[in-house]
Amino acid sequence: MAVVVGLCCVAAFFAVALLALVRGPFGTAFVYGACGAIALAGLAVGARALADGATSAITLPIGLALLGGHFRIDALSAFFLVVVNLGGAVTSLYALGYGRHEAAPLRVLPFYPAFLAAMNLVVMADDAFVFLLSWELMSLVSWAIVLAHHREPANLRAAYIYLVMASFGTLALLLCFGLLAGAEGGYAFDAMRAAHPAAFAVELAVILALIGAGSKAGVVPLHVWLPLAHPAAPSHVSALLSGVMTKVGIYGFVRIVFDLVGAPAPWNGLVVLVLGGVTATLGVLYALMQHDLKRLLAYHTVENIGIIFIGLGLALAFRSNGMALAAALALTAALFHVLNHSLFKSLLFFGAGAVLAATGERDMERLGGLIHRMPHTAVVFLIGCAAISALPPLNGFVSEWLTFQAILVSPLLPQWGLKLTVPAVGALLALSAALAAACFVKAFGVTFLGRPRTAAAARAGEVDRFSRAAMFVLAALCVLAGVLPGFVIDALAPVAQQFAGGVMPKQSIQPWLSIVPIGESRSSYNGLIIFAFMIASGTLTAFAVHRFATRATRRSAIWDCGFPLDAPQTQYTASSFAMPIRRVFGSVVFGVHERVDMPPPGATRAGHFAVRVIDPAWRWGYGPLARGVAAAALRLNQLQFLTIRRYLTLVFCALIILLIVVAAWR
Amino acid sequence: MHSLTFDVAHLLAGTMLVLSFLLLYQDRVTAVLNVFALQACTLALSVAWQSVAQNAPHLIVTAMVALAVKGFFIPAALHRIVRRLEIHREIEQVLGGGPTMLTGLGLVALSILLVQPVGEGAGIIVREDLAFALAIVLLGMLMMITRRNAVTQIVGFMSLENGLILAATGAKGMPLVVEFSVAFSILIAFIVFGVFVFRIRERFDTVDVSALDSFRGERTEHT
Amino acid sequence: MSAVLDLPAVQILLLIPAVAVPVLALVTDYRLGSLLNVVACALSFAAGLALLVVPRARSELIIVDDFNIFFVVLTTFVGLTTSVFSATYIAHEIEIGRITPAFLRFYHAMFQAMMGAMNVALVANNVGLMWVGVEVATLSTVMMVGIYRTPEAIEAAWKYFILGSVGIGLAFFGTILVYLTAQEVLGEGLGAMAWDTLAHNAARFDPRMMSLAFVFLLVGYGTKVGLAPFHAWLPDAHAEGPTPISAVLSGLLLNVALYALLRFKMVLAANPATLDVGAIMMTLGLVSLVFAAFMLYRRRDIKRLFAYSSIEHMGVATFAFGIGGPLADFAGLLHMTMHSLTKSAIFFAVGHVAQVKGTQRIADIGGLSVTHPVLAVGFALGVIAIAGLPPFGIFASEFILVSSTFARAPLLAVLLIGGLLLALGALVLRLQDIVFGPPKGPKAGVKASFVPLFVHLALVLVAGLWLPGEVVRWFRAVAALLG
Amino acid sequence: MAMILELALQGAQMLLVVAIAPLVLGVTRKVKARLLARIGPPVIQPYRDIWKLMHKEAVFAHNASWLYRGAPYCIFAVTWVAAALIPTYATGLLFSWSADLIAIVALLGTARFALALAGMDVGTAFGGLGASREMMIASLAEPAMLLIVFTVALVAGTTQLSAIASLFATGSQGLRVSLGLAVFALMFVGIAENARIPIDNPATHLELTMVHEAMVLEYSGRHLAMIEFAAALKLVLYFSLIACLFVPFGMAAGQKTAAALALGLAVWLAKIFALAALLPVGETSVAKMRVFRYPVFLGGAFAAGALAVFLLFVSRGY
Repeated sequence: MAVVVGLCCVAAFFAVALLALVRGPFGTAFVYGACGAIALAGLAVGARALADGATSAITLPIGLALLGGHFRIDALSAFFLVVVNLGGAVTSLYALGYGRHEAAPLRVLPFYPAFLAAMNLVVMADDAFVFLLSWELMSLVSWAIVLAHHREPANLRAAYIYLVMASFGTLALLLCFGLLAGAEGGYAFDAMRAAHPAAFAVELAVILALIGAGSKAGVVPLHVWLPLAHPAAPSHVSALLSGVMTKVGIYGFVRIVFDLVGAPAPWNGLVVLVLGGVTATLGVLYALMQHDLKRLLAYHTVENIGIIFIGLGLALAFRSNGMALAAALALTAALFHVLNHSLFKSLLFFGAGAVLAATGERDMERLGGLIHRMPHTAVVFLIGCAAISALPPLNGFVSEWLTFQAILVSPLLPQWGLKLTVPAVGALLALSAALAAACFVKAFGVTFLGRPRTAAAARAGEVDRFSRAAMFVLAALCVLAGVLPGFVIDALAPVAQQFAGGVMPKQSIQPWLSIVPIGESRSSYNGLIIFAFMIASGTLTAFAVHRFATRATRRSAIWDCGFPLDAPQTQYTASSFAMPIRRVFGSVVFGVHERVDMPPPGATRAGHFAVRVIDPAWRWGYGPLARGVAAAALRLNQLQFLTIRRYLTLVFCALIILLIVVAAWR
Repeated sequence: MHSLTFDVAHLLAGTMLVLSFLLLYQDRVTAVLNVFALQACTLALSVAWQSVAQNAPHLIVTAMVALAVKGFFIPAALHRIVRRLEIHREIEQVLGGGPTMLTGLGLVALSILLVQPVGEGAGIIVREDLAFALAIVLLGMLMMITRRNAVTQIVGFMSLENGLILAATGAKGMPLVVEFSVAFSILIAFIVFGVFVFRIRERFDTVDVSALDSFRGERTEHT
Repeated sequence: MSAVLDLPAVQILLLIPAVAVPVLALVTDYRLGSLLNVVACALSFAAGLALLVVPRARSELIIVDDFNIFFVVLTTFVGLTTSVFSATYIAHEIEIGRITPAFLRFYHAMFQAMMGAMNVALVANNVGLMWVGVEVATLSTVMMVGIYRTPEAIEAAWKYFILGSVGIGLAFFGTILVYLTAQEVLGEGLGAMAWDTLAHNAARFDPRMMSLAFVFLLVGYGTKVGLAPFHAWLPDAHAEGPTPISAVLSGLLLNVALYALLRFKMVLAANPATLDVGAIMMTLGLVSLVFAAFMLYRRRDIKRLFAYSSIEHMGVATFAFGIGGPLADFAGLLHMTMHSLTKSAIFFAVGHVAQVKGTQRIADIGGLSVTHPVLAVGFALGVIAIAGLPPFGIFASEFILVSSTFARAPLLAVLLIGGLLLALGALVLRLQDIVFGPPKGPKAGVKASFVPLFVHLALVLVAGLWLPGEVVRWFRAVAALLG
Repeated sequence: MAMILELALQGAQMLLVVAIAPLVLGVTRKVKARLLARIGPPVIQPYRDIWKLMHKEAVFAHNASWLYRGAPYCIFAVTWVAAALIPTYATGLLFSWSADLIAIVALLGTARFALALAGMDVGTAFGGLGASREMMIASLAEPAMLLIVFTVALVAGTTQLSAIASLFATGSQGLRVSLGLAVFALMFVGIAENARIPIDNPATHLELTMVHEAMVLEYSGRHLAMIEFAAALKLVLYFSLIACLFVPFGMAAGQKTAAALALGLAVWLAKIFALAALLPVGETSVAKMRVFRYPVFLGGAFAAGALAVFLLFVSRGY
């Protein structure tokens, strides 16, 4: 019974959390070791359940008094169990080494297992109460971890915004469930599936789910907490937040919109689609503007969430038009990207954590040349960068390729709005993919290549073996999923069958293990052969060159077109790398304030260049909101300082008004 | 007999209402105290009459308490306070005399409007008394909020409470009336005692309640 | 009094305070006094528990029914834990000489008087008797709010006293109206003031009269509940009085006043022709919620902060009962219970925080998790619970309330979550200021009894995850009564 | 047996593109020189250059990493694979289905990624400058490219190049405005991607303008040879892409008889050299652009692509 084992894993996580409160024997090694083992067990559960496609459910006498706690594992839950626990296991492995750098372990250790447990619970929940309880618990414990380094004011602010936004999302979901459950309170998911809400209720529910789950996943403009909170946490937890928790948000959206609400209208798909496109583009553009490595990665999570939502929106649109096969393709693409992003984003955050541990720096402009000091980290980080930039033959490309294939089916959609919008969204997707490549050329190039910009970067050393092991595992998985994507697609088939009503052709039986979204005559891709081709031609070339030409080499000083400047500061920095794109998109997308202070010729003082990029979500959305609340609070606060007589006047007036109501009531 | 009963009760309750208006109208503390004493005596009379009308002897106790406590004891005590604090000059009102009067009239109209349609089943005494009592209660509260001076505020509260007692005794055969009236007298005694407390403490050498606000926290920091 | 029910449990319940008040007033040694106080509360709690098993019964003045036994148990329980907390708290206050043993005798006597009065109000079957109970409870707390005799304390007490007295007067007028209405149908005598007879015959009462009465009762008891705009006394009374009193004010007195309102609502609910009191209660509840949520932002006194949070939660409960229906009433009752447990726990924590830091100014308190980890954990858990975050009980009640409201009145639900979110924002902000960041203030250890604090938190936690069937049954029965 | 033939044909195409690439480059240079009234180098000059570079010792900076040394081979290999997967003289080759149009574009992206990183490896101002500009141009070109793909895929109903080619070869689609716009857009993108005027000038080291050259500034010897070779390959790739998408006539389809193959080869060479001669005409007739005019240029390509898609909707009445 999969769900029972799953719940046992959750219980074990909580037990570890309690033990972590006991000082002494149950230190860092114990907690992360135990979490890793339990996560592996959970991974096994998910994999089994996904493989044999059986649905198992159980009802416990806990939870909301009126209905008890319902838990269930179906294909979707199983897949997300795999994602969550895979991330959890690898992160625990990484933390075995990285966790030792923690100054105050007790601020992380008890919450880490609870965090994993909550994420598992969300995926297994089968009624609204358990779902929201674990959903909010997930936010709560991660909030506590974000506060682990609570002495920096920035982290306090980040944690505050995080918790408030998370609660906002939870309340939105609460309204959504209220709508689906109805006035009699049918909170069990089965009851919601059975109920047939009115059309407007369905659409309202979809919008509310988009707000609630989207704010957790980081959809623009509800993303503002994400780039603040994810970097603030310890790096291994950042990996969990970015790589796994956002996926739980995706799970919530899929569960509600594809499973619970019934049949959404096509324009719901359109909304999701457009939001996804905007999110992807803005996310990567903001990422390009960052020079804090972890914040760059966090913003990049926003982009990938956008890509996933593009897939989901397409699936929604296709399904509402009864195009089961296309819907299956789009949904598979989205979920595939879920898996991929959890892999390479965790990998990249691990790399950033390794850099942080080795140099104590998060600011790329103070790094450089690490490829010499941290060779292993450099290799895996490079693989991660290539994967997230959607470069063949790695996994990131496969899921984006599938998304493109789904986009190419869109002209068959009957609605003109969708017909005309989807290509535009496709262009946005292509744009964000290209910008992502630019972004990670910058991230890798500035951090690992070139010459060290500070002494800290020059003194850096390779990180411990646990961290490296974890990163190598993820890098290997990235390559594997990119070269043999067919098996992942087949594994996702039951999910597609369940929620899209169709399946893609079976991939593992295709010749040469290539993947075929719809039919081979239409389009196909074979990572394995491409990979083999590259290796072959690369070795062939190398052999030929070394065989028929000279292999003589000479080291010398940098040439640099004749006038080398050996000060490392003359290298291109992150900001200067992003400058052309800032110039091109800056005026449109975000308020860029560049301040150049160039001394006149002959003056000896240094010139200054400062650039400030403002997220419009703050300028137009949250800033005014916060100011409004503050102003209202200030105004109302006058009521604290009245005289007793004035208070009596208030009471008197209220009484008179009520009396007049009674007098008027006939 | 019935008509006579009704007329007397009506007369007394009406007198109390008129006295409430007088209270609103007064602008000298001493005069206010005297008028209030008069109202208390009228209340005592009305209660006594009710005890006769409903032949409920226990109401006499209430009448006695009202006469003793509110007719003599408390006015005397307040007179002493006023003399001690030399605040028998006229008392500043928040609302001018005219507007206060108009508001008062409006309140009376409202209370009649509220009570008139109800209680067809109820005894005629009940209905009249109820209208007057409600009006007196509202006027007392109006007095509390239109005067800045603690003594007059107390007087306002006590006239409000007169209205309550009037209603309670007007309610035919209401249990525990005596207990309630005694409880109220205790309450009022507490209030007067409170004023004494304020007077005793050096900081509160005025009983002008608005002077207390400077002691409340939070004003300076949160601006 | 002959009319007192001949149930030993009830008699003991009412007798204990009557005995304890004079005794405690005479005991000079404060340690003995606080010990006796705890003993008396424990006995009351035992009596309250006994009520659970005795058969439901009524007399002219006393009634034991589904509705009030649970409140009696809750009240006596919180009274017990508070008296335990008060023992350590008061000991510290004596040490720093903030309060003298002479006043302490008075304090303990008043504590018992208040507990007794609240029990009277709860078990009263007579609207007048209940009114007396609430009045006495108010007056005794007034005494205790002023006990520190600082200008602020005196002024808070005075404000509380005046506003409370006006409330008492208006409530009394409402009571008279109720009697007048009932007396036309039921004839003169105690019967016309007894809950059960009122509820049974409500359908025959004059609806206009009932509505008029309810308005006065709403304003009168609403003042005690702390609904805006009748709330003015509440923040200062909480902030300036001793912390145990803040705990019982928030945890118990507000509940008792709301209980009284609910009794009257039951009577009106039985008469469909009356004014729609639900709408009025919803309005007042929402106003209180949103108003308090805004007020939370600019508080700098830690106790005033949580006083406003009490207003907020009373608003939520009032709204729940206003909208009515089985789910909402269930949520409202759950919310009242959870709030009284959580809020008193918070005040236990706040009391110790203020003692170890020597101030109530939030600006002077910081980094508690560094200096006093255990206290910080207790405090943080309490605030998390009161902010409506899982896995605590208030999350459950707000879950039911918001979701069921949205299905019925979407706009109201939006207002509701707006207020809840605002309040959460303010509370989390202050929580972070106090618990996290670089430590401020003294680092000296704390002589605190954490037992009451963590017992309450444990109860709230369990209730958030699992409710005993008996409690659920009771909630449902009462929800049915409320209609 | 057939398998071996298939493999042979595929291998032949791989070798063919490699063999011909420098010649195509030479032709463009020659034609350009003639248009500028110069004699110009012989058309086989690129072969000589590569041969010469191959035999020079490779000089690189002290802090150059393994990435710096590996990148040229990676770039060359990836470009080669991409070029080998585009149908040239015959459709339906053995591995033609292993990557569709999107995948080929992405492969070029991989090469670009490696090149940009290599440019940043030594840590010079020029390298970073080139890399950053290259990535910006790419990010502007990609959306346009996708719309071109979209147009073609809409008409052909597939993104499989050889399928598209064999479909268009039948001419059943007729003449379409959309395809015209698409070829226009594809030419713009090709110019940008191959670092030709007006985007970039392959024949200058003027820091204000150079993009591609700035990245490879530090390279020398065999590494430089690899990179130049890869550039030439890329040019051939785009020529044959245009050829196979928009003038797919004469390709050997279906039954691979020797005659058909010979014909296909001849036709393909003709197309390639025609385009190679056409390119300099365009180059010499316009002036190099300022860097921040690129968005306008590629925006034009994007607009053309979008227009193509929309017109297609109208004409097809999807």
